[in-house]
Amino acid sequence: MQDTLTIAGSPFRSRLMLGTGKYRDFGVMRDAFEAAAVEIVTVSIRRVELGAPGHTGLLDVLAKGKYQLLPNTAGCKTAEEAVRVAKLARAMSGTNWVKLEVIPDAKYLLPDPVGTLEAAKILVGEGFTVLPYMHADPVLARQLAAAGCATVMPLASPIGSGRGVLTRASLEIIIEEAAVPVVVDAGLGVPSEAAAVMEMGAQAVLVNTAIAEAESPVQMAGAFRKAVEAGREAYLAGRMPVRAHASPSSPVQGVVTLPQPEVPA
Amino acid sequence: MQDTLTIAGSPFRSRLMLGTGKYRDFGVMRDAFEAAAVEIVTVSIRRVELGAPGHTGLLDVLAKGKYQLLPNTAGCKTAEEAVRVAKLARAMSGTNWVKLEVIPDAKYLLPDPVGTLEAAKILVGEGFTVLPYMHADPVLARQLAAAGCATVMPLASPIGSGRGVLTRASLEIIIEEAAVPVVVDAGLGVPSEAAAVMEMGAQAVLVNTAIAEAESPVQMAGAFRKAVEAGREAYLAGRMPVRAHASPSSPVQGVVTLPQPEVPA
Amino acid sequence: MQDTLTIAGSPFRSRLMLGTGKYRDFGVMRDAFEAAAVEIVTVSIRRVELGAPGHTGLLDVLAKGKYQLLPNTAGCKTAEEAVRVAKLARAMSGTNWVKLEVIPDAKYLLPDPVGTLEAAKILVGEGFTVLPYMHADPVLARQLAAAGCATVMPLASPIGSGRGVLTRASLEIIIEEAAVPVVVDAGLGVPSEAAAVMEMGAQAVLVNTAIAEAESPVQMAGAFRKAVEAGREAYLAGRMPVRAHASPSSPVQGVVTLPQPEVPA
Amino acid sequence: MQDTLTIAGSPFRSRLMLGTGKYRDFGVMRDAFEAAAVEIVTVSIRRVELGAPGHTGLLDVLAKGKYQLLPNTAGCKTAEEAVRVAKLARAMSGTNWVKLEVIPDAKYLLPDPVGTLEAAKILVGEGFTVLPYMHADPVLARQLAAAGCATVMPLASPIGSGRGVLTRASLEIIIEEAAVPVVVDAGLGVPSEAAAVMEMGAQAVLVNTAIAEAESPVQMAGAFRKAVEAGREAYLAGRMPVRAHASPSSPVQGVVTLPQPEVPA
Amino acid sequence: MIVNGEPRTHRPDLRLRALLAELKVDDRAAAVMVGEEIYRPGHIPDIALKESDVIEIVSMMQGG
Amino acid sequence: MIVNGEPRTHRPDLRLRALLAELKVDDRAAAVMVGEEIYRPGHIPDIALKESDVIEIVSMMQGG
Amino acid sequence: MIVNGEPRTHRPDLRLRALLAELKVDDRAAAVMVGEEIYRPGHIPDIALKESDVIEIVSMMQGG
Amino acid sequence: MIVNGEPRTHRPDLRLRALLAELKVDDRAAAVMVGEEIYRPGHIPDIALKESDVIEIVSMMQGG
Repeated sequence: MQDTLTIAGSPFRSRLMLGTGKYRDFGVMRDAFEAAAVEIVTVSIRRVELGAPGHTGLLDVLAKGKYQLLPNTAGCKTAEEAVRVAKLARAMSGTNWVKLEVIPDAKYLLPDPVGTLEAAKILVGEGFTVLPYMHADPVLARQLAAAGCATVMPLASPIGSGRGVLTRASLEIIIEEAAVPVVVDAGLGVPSEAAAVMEMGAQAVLVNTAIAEAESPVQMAGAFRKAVEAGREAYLAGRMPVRAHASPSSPVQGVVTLPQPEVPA
Repeated sequence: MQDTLTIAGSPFRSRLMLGTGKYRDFGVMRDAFEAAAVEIVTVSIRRVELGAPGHTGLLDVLAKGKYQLLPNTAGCKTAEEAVRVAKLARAMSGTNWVKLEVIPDAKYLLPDPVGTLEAAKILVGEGFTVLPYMHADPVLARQLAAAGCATVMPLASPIGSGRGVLTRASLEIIIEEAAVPVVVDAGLGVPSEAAAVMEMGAQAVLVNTAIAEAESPVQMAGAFRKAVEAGREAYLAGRMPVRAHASPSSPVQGVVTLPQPEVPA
Repeated sequence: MQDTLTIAGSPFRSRLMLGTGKYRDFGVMRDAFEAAAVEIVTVSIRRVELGAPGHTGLLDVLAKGKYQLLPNTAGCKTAEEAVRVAKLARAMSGTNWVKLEVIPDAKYLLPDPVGTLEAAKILVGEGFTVLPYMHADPVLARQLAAAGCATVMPLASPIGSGRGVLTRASLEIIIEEAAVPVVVDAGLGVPSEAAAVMEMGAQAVLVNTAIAEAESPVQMAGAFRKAVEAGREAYLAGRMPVRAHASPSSPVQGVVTLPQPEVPA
Repeated sequence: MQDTLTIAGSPFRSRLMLGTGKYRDFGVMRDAFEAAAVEIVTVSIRRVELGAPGHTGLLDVLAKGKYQLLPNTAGCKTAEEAVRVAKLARAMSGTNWVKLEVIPDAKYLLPDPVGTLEAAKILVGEGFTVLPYMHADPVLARQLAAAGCATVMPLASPIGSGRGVLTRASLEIIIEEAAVPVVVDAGLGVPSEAAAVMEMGAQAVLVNTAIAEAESPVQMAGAFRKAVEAGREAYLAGRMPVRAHASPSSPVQGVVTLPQPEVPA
Repeated sequence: MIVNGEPRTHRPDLRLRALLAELKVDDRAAAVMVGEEIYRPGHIPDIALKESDVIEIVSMMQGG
Repeated sequence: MIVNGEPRTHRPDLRLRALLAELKVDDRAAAVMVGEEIYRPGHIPDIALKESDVIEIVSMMQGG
Repeated sequence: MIVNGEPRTHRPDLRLRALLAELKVDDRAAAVMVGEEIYRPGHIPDIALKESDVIEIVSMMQGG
Repeated sequence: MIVNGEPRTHRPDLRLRALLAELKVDDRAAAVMVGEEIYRPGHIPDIALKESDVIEIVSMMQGG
């Protein structure tokens, strides 16, 4: 029986979404995508550099139909800017999916809860499939789901920081209460962190810097793939209980003891 | 190019060792071993129940030559008892490998550093391949390696507790200084914890309760296999640097901004 | 030189705010307040039980002028309810301070970021001194400060849970960026946790359950007082750097060594 | 009723022991000692610099009888060296107390469990009051207590690292099982960490670098004093239970709700 | 008439202070809201009450 | 006229496709916004441009 | 005679393989220790047993 | 003769207190070990020194 991730009615086998940023070249990116068996990839929308010949490397990798594109609104500081970029993204990419980012400051790239909710409502109203990037705030997660978002995408730690899962307790609550798939986004630095959130019950993770900036991005992509699968399978397999004390793995009966400890017969 | 774990001159592809304790039946155990692609499995040595027909289920699974057996000295409270059981184990199993456990108390099943080192020296002298279970004590690890042990097996947390990696800082030092393979043993509860110690550079992990007591042991075994592979590959792939601040994944140039933020033209 | 906490122009020597809930009797509460040397205490506003003689115990402890009262809007699920209760609180208590709580659900008692910001703007506009309870969301903290709040009150963990500081990374960013005093509220279970957030640079903490539900509330109140002072003083004193390795405390010169280690002359 | 720490029959009111190393001058050290209300201070034994005039600053601060001196064997790599230095320390200091350190390597300054136990047995046999520095190994702690040591001194993290409490789970077991006072030594960086181990039930802490290397050592010494007292008092006061969920601090009855939330009457 | 969230029978000529007395409310230890008007303890006017009035009578309680 | 955030001299009779050609923009690999109207790659009409037009010409780029 | 930690009556002429047979021990699936001598499964000699002998008969069991 | 780990020329008739004086050691602020014998500050005897003596002269220093 297939374990399927469903977002906005579309089924996916992979629970590892990847960003396309920061790769040293598009060949490495393409190989990393293969190694990760990725199905959903993010892109950004940017002004064309005028008077310069365009690069087609990215578009070549993202050959039509191979991946579900997930254009983001990175760089937008307000709900209004994000709505505008989302519309450009839809025209450009041909998909109505959008990774909504409303991020007012540059140092920690943390999202604006109010602006994100406002933009999400507008975009849902205009027929977008909205996957909002958000702080790991359980109440906001509920509000975004109630507003019609297709997922919620709470952060593990600041974008590109590689600091791992700093929001564990909040993620647990978000997952417990989630009416839509929870995709943990941002800050994951190594595969074990991806596995850990999958074990908690997250539906998917999104990774970019941890792969693109690894010394060997392709090998790291494969490692993330296995870790996400491991975490998902462990979640389904049902973990052992945690105990305060030890519990022996070997039988306690039949031990070959000496008649008087320390004093051989 | 194959990534190989070498212990006492023997090469292994798998870096996941499994215990044979606590499985609900030997069929589940056998299937879990398949799912894990395990090569090294631990067994205990116990007095035969006299006057009772023996069980052959365990021996059937451990068909000759399929696995490297690793008999333990679980239940031994002193160096002397452990040495005696190790000798019985060698006669019984036909291997000179022994997982050395000298554990004086039952509540936390923590090993005796002095007794372990003493027994290790004796057993190495008698030609055993000694894999000692130990507290995550870096100085003791160095002493055990210097005494000729084939690996060191520091604990993550108490045996069978599933509390995960509570000795991280000490494990990091042990791994940094290790002259022999470091096999993290005891206390791992979920695959992400196994991945995490592999990412730190451990050479292998040993798992028993986390698989045997999972709701679905076979699925959990597969999850641990992937997690150990993921952790190993991530270690080899070279992780991204950790940053205090965020680092954007999308280009900061060419953002489609509004002329005056908040005030559309 | 006095180290003073200033909120909305009022100076305070104590950085430990206390709640009045859950005490087994008002005598214990009064003694705990003495032991804590508290200056700011929270109260709630509730409908009078009709036809029943009123209790005056609480009002007796909160003798006029002894404490800065901080009425909360606990129980309010929407911005509108919170604004209404804040007005009743002002009439009832004679202070325009209000601890703003907009909390839509009962299980984790986590605040609504959008409703909180909305209510804060209204209340600031009506002349209140607003201390908003909030998730540890740095962007929201900035928005609340920009809206004119007197402090921000990010949570350490869910109210009354005693789980300690689960939002450390976010609190660090909030403190780094804060334009108003940061008062860490909710979830602190023991004094060391209060000390830890003060060492990070928080301006104050608010504690209720950890004292009221201690076995000896008065002694615990004194312990929190000392811990808050310790944390504040440590922050001002400037902590030592953290090192990856050891650094000896005793001189490395002049050690009395043996001529050849292990082999006495 | 006085809460007293008793070591080897001697009562102490202070549970904060201090080292004398690394202070920028002895005046600062003296003032820090005053601020800390310290009663037990460590010193080292070193070869006199020949042909140079001696410094008497340290001895002036440690005026006869004011403090219980605790000479250490820092710098000793083997049990034999430590025993020798302990004897010199006894002759030099006039006390039979010794902080036993057997530390074979310089990078992490971690103690040798086997050598420490061996030296402890010899020194106890020669009438010393032995306070052994040790890894946070519960079995070793039991062995050292059984050998007649007056305390055990498990480490929180490497000496002088300021990394805080990295051995929490092991310390908890040591404290639970301790037959002698547990003094947490090494690695504490800020007062909250000292408070935390006291709350766990440690009997005392030993601090050096965190005070000596603070920007303002005297203020930091006072902060540590308060934190240790806070932690001890919290331990005695009995902490609140930890809850998975929230627990409201304000009454849930009598909330002033609106007839229909969001729709005012 | 709604008092503290519960319906209560109105009668002609009912005034606020009479209501408080009936309900045994100490008017120096309670604040009162009638519609959108809020009155402080000790300053509660003796206004006439209408059948449509929504009244809140509150006090200060313990809370965190 | 504003193109991608920068002022650009307008001239009478300037049309969108001519502008794109001048700017070396491949109109099958870019989306264009003129005022509030947005056009997809390959479906960009050859409309006349006014001096007051605000024009965005965007493409898909890498991003996370 | 002590067998697996329990006292057991010795009788003259008792030999090891007879003891194993009495105890229903499969000698190909057990190792045996008599005093300090240890014998492998399938290689257990039929030695005479003395009243003072301490005998361990062990097998491989599950364990972690 | 070894003093504090360093070789030092011995001379006939050298006595401990003379050595300390030469080395500017305050004998009330140092402990001395000659071979396995240890002497307390202020109680250092004026013994004769042999060429084979290993001598440690120590004091109390700062330490943690």
